[in-house]
Amino acid sequence: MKEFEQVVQLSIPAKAEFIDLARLSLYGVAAKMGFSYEDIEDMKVAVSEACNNAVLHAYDDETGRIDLRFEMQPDAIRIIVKDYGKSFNYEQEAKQAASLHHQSLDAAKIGGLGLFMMQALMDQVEVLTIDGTEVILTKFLNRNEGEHNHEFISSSSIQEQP
Amino acid sequence: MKEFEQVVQLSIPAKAEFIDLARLSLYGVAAKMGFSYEDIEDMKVAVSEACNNAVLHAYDDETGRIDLRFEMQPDAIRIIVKDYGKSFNYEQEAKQAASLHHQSLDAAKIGGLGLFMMQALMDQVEVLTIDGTEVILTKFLNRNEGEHNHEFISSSSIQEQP
Amino acid sequence: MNTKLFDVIHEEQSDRHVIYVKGELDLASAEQFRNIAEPLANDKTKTLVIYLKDLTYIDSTGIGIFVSLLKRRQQLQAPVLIENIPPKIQRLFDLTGVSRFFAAERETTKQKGQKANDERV
Amino acid sequence: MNTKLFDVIHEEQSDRHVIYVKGELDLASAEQFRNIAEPLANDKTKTLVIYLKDLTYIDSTGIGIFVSLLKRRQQLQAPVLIENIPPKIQRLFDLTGVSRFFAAERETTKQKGQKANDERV
Ligand SMILES: Nc1ncnc2c1ncn2[C@@H]1O[C@H](COP(=O)(O)OP(=O)(O)O)[C@@H](O)[C@H]1O
Ligand SMILES: Nc1ncnc2c1ncn2[C@@H]1O[C@H](COP(=O)(O)OP(=O)(O)O)[C@@H](O)[C@H]1O
Repeated sequence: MKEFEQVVQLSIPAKAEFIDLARLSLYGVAAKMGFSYEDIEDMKVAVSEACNNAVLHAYDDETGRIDLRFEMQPDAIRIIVKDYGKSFNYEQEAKQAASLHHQSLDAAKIGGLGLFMMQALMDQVEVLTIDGTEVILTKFLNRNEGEHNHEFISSSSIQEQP
Repeated sequence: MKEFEQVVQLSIPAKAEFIDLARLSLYGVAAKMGFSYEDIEDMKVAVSEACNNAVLHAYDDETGRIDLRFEMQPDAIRIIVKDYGKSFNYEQEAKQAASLHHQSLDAAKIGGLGLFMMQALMDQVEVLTIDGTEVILTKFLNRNEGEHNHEFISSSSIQEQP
Repeated sequence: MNTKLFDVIHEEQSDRHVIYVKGELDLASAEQFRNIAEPLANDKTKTLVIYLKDLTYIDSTGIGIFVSLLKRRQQLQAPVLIENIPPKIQRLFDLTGVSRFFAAERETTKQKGQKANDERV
Repeated sequence: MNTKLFDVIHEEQSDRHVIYVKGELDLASAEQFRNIAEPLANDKTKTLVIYLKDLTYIDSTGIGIFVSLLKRRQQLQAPVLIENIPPKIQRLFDLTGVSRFFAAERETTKQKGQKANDERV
């Protein structure tokens, strides 16, 4: 593969049952780039969080779409998750994004973990809120690790599991 | 999932090393629709043949793209594989599409199996050659089979294989 | 639809409800899990055991459900055990801070004299 | 690039070259397979064995390579054995008609007194 940028795009209906396709494509792209198993697992969650938000918060009806763009850079992957729904105040929500580490169980707020997890699991998270929401997730390739994690993994072998 | 049409789109560089992503997405979509293991394997080959042709015959340089469109209909999947490269005479090539059943080994022509396999593995193959090539592959859902073939298959579990 | 990416099985024993959670617990499967787990969490006469050995994926949606189940059990002062957590799931529980609540719950159940539960993975 | 969707291993024995083909043999991996298999196919002093137990995917690209390897062996009048073909790969060999050529080759090698090869899968 050439060192210039390669782009893979996926477009799915903004419905919960399609989000697994985003994970599947992310897996394919990230494994191709040589990301470690653990990094891929982290990115799967981050991408799903961005898709969850598009499904839950962006659209009022069932006809919206989510466009994903996987940019394979020499030393990083950039994943852009775009919806065309209503916007929100990212700065404000980002400030409130927090884990449950300092909360007691009875006070723990359910929800609000999505942005926190994206931030915790990726190297960089940017959010643009023009014409919907665009979440830009970046993870850098650490070339020293994970070189042996993806042997003989294929969409064929998936299906042969019990 | 609603019974109206659901569409998933994937766009990849027209290079050999990206075709596995087409298979991965096809797998995700077709498993969701309830296609049997065998039908999915057949469709993987047919879709790859269409992508192979786009990579091998459509473009002169390395910058072309392949757009895939998976249309999930209530009783069928339609997969559209589109390139924007040079066209060809489909009617003529289709007539020559043949297996090796009636050829001797020393006379067997290597190549030319792609269209034959698409036709043999799908229920319907249409080819449009306007502004590049558009291959439309259709497979009908047989609702009586394959209901138990896709338990706990996930992009997570793929990675846990040895 | 036939994507069996997820399954949840309930097993009722004399002193406990065991819920086996398998596959990917995401936004698509959350409701199925909630529908089974919530009524069982309301039964304070039995220990609630959630068995996660075959859980392959979780995100904030699933973690949110765990938090609300733990809350409910705390309100009822009824024991709950989360068992056989795969390492990659544990990582996310630790990252988000929910594992603290599991530990707290475990302490509570131990104080109440529940017999220690099998934690081998 | 690190997608190890494919691997091919050559093992040289006293009387044969064994090629183990693993994973997905597609347009992306075709060259790697061809680079290893073609020189070995040219060695008429040894039987060529292609072992397919772990082959998970093949399409016309891979089938084309098999046809050209078989052709080459026929020209050299040298034996070739395709072994442990998984059912879903066999289906495609049958569909395209190449399995006829394997059978023919096997007949030839048997006539030549080669010992029958292990075909257990
Ligand atoms: N794609 C989006 N479109 C509209 N609003 C969004 C989007 N993503 C996030 N938000 C807003 O930001 C808030 C915080 O998001 P998040 O941290 O993921 O938590 P949660 O989704 O559980 O509320 C959401 O409640 C929502 O109001
Ligand atoms: N997407 C395409 N763009 C341009 N030409 C094509 C395309 N697909 C097929 N063709 C033409 O049709 C011929 C037959 O295709 P096929 O049966 O797949 O066999 P093969 O690719 O092995 O030649 C090709 O050789 C090529 O000339």
